[in-house]
Amino acid sequence: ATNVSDAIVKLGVLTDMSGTYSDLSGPGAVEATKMAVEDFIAKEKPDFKIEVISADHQNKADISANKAREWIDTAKVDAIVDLVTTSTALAVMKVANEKNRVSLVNGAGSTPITNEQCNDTTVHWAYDTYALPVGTARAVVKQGGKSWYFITADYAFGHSLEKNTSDVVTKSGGKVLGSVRHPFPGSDFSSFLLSAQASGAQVIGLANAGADTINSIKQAKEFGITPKQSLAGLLMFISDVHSLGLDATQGMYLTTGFYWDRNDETRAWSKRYFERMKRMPTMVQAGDYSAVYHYLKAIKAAGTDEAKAVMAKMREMPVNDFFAKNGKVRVDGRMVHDMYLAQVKKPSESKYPWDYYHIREVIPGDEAYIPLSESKCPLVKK
Amino acid sequence: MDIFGIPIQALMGQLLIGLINGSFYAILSLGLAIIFGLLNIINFAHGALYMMGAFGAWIGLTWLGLNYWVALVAVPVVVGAVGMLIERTMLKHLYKLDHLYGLLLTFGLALIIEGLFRYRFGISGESYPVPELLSGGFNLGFMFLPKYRAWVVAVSLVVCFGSWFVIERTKLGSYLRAGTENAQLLQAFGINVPLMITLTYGFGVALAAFAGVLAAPVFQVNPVMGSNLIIVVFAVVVIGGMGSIMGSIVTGLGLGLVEGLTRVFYPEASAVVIFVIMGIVLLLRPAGLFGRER
Amino acid sequence: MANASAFRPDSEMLRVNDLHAFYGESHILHGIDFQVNRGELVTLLGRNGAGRTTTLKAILGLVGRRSGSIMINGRQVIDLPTHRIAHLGIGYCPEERGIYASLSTEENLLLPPAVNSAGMSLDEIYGMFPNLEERRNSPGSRLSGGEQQMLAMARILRTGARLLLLDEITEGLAPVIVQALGRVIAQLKEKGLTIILVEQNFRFAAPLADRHYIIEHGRIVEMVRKDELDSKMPLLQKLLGV
Amino acid sequence: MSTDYILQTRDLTKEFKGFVAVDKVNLQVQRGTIHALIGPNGAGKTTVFNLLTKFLTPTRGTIHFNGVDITPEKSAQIARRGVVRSFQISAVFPHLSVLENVRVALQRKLGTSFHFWRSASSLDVLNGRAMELLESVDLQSFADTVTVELPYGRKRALEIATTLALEPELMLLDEPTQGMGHEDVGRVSDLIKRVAANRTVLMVEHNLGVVSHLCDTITVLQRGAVLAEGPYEVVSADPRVLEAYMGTAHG
Amino acid sequence: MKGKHIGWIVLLLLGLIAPFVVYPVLVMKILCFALFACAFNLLLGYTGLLSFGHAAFLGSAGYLCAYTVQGLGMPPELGLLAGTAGAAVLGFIFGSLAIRRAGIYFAMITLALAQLVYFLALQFPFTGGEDGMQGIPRGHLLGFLDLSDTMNMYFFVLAVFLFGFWVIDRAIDSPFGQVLKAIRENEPRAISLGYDVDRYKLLAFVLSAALAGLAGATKTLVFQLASLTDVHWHMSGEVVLMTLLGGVGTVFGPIVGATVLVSLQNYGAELGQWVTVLTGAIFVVCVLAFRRGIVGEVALLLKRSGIRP
Ligand SMILES: Nc1ncnc2c1ncn2[C@@H]1O[C@H](COP(=O)(O)OP(=O)(O)OP(=O)(O)O)[C@@H](O)[C@H]1O
Ligand SMILES: Nc1ncnc2c1ncn2[C@@H]1O[C@H](COP(=O)(O)OP(=O)(O)OP(=O)(O)O)[C@@H](O)[C@H]1O
Ligand SMILES: [Mg+2]
Ligand SMILES: [Mg+2]
Repeated sequence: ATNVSDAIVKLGVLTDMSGTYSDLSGPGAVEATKMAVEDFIAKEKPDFKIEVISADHQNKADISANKAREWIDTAKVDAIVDLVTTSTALAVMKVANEKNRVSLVNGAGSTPITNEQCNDTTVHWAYDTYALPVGTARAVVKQGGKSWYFITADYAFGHSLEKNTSDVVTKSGGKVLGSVRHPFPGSDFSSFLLSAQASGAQVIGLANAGADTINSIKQAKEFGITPKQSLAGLLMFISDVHSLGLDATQGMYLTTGFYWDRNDETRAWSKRYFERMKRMPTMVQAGDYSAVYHYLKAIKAAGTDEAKAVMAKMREMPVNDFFAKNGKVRVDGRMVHDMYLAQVKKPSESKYPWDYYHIREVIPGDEAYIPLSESKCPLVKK
Repeated sequence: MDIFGIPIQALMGQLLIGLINGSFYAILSLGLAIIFGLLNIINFAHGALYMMGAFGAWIGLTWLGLNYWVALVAVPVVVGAVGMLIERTMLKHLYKLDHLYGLLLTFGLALIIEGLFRYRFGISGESYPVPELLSGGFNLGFMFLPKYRAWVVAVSLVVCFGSWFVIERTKLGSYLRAGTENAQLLQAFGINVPLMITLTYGFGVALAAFAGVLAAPVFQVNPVMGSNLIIVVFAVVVIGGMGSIMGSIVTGLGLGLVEGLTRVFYPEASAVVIFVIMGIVLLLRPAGLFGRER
Repeated sequence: MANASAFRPDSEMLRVNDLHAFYGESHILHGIDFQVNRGELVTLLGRNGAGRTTTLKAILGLVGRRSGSIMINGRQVIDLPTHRIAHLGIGYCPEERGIYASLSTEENLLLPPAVNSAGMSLDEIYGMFPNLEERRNSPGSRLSGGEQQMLAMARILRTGARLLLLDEITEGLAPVIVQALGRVIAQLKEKGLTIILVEQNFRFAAPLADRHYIIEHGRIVEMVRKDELDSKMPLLQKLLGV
Repeated sequence: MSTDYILQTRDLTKEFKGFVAVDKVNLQVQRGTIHALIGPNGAGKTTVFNLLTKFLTPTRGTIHFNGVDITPEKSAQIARRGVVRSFQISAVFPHLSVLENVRVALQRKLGTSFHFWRSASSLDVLNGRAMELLESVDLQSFADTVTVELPYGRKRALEIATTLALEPELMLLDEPTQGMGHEDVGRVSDLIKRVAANRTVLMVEHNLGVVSHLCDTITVLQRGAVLAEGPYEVVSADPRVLEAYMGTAHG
Repeated sequence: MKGKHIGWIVLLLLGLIAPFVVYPVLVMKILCFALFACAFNLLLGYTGLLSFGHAAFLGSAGYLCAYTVQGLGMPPELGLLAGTAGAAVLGFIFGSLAIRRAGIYFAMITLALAQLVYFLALQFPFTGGEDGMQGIPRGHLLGFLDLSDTMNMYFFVLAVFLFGFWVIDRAIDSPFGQVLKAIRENEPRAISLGYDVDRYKLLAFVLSAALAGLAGATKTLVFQLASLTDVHWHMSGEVVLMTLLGGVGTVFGPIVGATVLVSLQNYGAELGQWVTVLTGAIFVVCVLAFRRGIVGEVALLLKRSGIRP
């Protein structure tokens, strides 16, 4: 029999259940985790029990650090899942590492998670703030969007989105004309949009997220900025497109780690998810499923739930499921997999609910993520 | 021509946008000022009621097929009625107490309302289309002014100054102001103060809902749209002078402009500039720009 | 102007029976009984804290809780809300004056709605209180203590109320003004108004009043008619320290 | 030697937005006397008090106390010099006990008022003096009562005891008998008489009985300016005073 | 007085037993917030000043402590000291500017200043923006006591809390406290007795800020992180709520309030999205039914039933 502590593997989904990010992860993340567990039990018939608990960290680092500690100390949680928003993810990763537990980060996107702040018990799954903008920028410049202007959330993630994108734009032969930083959260973006308009840039890069991105897009249309200038959402999820509608978003480019309607496999899984949540999954929610499933497989293979051993197995086994083909977990914790450049359909092109994207390009995993050679992660031996 | 490196045309555009935002501030802070003025309650639920207004419009359109123009009238009435219910059942018991209790209660209400909407509609919210009659815009040369925004400015100015006229220039207004100070005595003079208070709260809330309907086509309609705004609107009310009707209107518009300018010159600070101004104003004029010193 | 037909000296304007009043948990009035006839001027006398102000407030429903019976013009009002009682023709001049700081003097003056058309005009009022005319546009809070007192009195004369409840109106007023007020009260009585006067200043009240009620610890302990004043002086002295 | 004046004002003036509430008042208060300030309502009496204690800033003019120009000083400073006022509306600390009310006034002299690390029982040394003061106003039996519960007249008495605790050289009393029943008026005016024995009192009062009984000098203000000054007999005979203030029927 | 002694004993016992019954890190969090709320109550309950910017002290002390310990490699006791001192200085600045105003205006000036602090916390390079400062070492107290051990840390936090609480308790019941009470009751009268009320208020403000800072610095050590949450105006609002919930102007009220609110957040976290609704409902019920706060109502109940608390 496997050497799993108490013969139970306990997963704690720590996410934003009600705040800004609750649509892109939140209750959907919990559901996806449960699906992964159910599927795993049905298919692999493990000899250990698996339990899922969840909590709302309210996007506060102290609450999530406290919850993670408590879960590990008293509820015997083996892995913490999702972790949306970077500050909470970083806080939990540290705690989990100290106590030798695994963090499966999906919601948060900052690159430091697998870079400066990486550790040997953290896996970062669906996307990061390098992969998304880089994919989009490269493609957009290639399509002729040479001059860029950024509307950036005045926060670390905004800054890093802007910087990562600018680098790619210049490297691909484009030009950055300027940027404007707005306080977070904002609600009226028309001033910033006017500045962007005045710059005459072909492309306005939205280095912000959630409601800020949504309002920027909505107001860009109102002020007649789109479609004359085009927008590039650097951190956009299908939930954002859904709530804005195709009328406002049509033609936008964005990069995603997962699209439900990409192939039969993704469709099959997503339809099951849809039945439970009445929404299609975001890449975060799909990533939660994939990460959890892979984690459980690694436990089975390792015969233990001890974090280091499981991590070793996770790195060793390739990820092959509806989410990723031949994905692999690198030494810095990044799960490298293909990303997809999507363009939002025109309303007339959309045939059925949630039919939102054309997948224009597949970005190979090796190009999508920061190469290990540039990594600042101490675990990477050079 | 440039001013500090900014083309004057762009500056004009930014000022105009500032004015547009100012109209939202004005109409929201007007409601808050009226409520504070008469009920002595700092209505923390104002943001949530504003959000209810916006959702009201969306629900009207999507579920009931009521268009924007109907919503503009019907939603404030409905939300105002909800406000009156809140006043009758809860706020009524707090008038003799410190402001703090009203604040706490309305804060609790805001949490409940927001939580319920969040549960039902999710966080990303919904999009409300600009009404057909007002879609498109005017090309002013220096900028493209969406018709809808122009309408927002016009209608809020009318509503704000209309309310001001009623409150400051009519007998009703002197009842309202007297009621603020000593409601008991006013009642002893034969005025039905409880009814007046209920109606006033209803009116203040209706203003919030009205702003919500106005905002629906501009901003994403989501459950937290109000709570992000409320603290700024408080600042506006305080700068104008708590309870001062004119103060809240003028300050609302003025701060919209100031914020617009900050967005040009130091955009990062545009959220904090209002608080800087609030601090300075209060240090120099403790009762606010238009407030009466005691 | 006196309305001759309405002036029936013994018809009852106000009757209070077994009136109890409470502020929160403290029981202040313990069964007050008295009655006032139309056109009569009655004073409520008593020491500080005896419950005179409370009696006036209880009539208008301005106390926390009350029980008993209050008949105005033969109508039971104990269950009516304050503003309805006021519309029965009552003018109230509170002890703390109740001048509205955010309203100007004139706005204060015009504030109470008229209950009938028999009230005094603004000119008459300014004639009576020239100070007020001079300060007509200044905010109520800026008036001196005495000016506020005049304003509080003037304010209810405008409404045409027929039953006046006056609480310590001579408080803090210069002797000349007190005398002027004495004349005003006499005039009002002349016109047939019914007046309940709460006073500390016995010398002011004595020549004006038809009857005096003496309150002690929330109860009426004595009633003295004008013609008994001399004979009952020792008693008054004992009860009030006059 | 000229008379010993404890307080002198020169051309003291206060304007409120063009309205002159106090108009070039030259007030001279002689040490050891009880001096009354009377005048019709709105004459500016309270305003003068507010100016003397710097609750308002004079528009023009100077204030000298014991020969020192105190015009630029702040309220609390003036109080520490020994000019202490009472208010037209009763000023006590309602939720402190009667004893504590007096002790608050006494404790400043201990110099420990900023000592937040010291126990309040260190103030018990003041209880003796506080009781003495309460006795002097007949309040000793109320020492432990919470002040709100006191009847009005007693509150005024307490206020005087508190004021006395500061051992003021000059006491300013604004209508000390206002709103009192007859008994209380008598008690308070006796009290004032007693405490004035070795200090100076400047008071505003409408109760002419009290004024005539207590005061050595009377200044009559009208429309912010001094109308008449002198002992009661002189002032009360002045036809201008009779017309402006006392009225005719007064005896 | 007797009631208070019993209160102290109960508090001490609870403090000693709690970590063996409840998850100790949670108790530490409660203690930090309880100290924060008590410090706030010193101002609101005993001086009558409503500050709406107290998060600035909690948060900035957290950052200072984090920087001292992590950036400068100093021991934890110096971290606490730096945080507390920093908060006191900040309190002095806030106080000097705001004290002259009263009521809602005072609250709003403190809010305005706190927003500035928030802005700075976001913009300063060393604070790590919205990611905050993470992985702060707890270090060894006085060089020998290893604070990374949960129980060691717990008793250290308990000691800090008791110290802070003692200071507040003493300040309330001191010559200084008497003057504060007098000022709250009748300010003009206090002035006319010769007190420079502004200076007393300022001292109270600084004291409150310093202790709020102590709470914030301790919290940073407990969680090993400093983040924007603690400087956000929501936090300023939360402390008002804790105090009101427990009972304004009662010695133990803020502790109870903090316990309820923190537990609610913690255990409520598992309720997912219903936490906010539940929290809202609790406030509404509290205001409508238990206006004196939990401790205030209990005290009243005891008084009514004749037991002298
Ligand atoms: N709002 C209140 N709450 C509690 N008790 C009150 C209140 N108002 C008055 N009291 C108490 O009720 C009693 C009667 O007060 P009332 O004002 O009727 O007295 P009064 O006879 O008018 O005397 P005064 O000369 O002081 O005006 C007093 O003991 C007073 O302390
Ligand atoms: N802050 C102010 N602003 C404007 N006018 C004021 C102010 N304070 C007082 N006044 C005016 O100054 C005049 C003098 O007022 P003050 O209060 O000194 O009168 P007083 O002599 O004390 O009268 P009373 O005997 O009625 O108390 C009044 O006409 C009053 O309206
Ligand atoms: Mg009375
Ligand atoms: Mg006066």
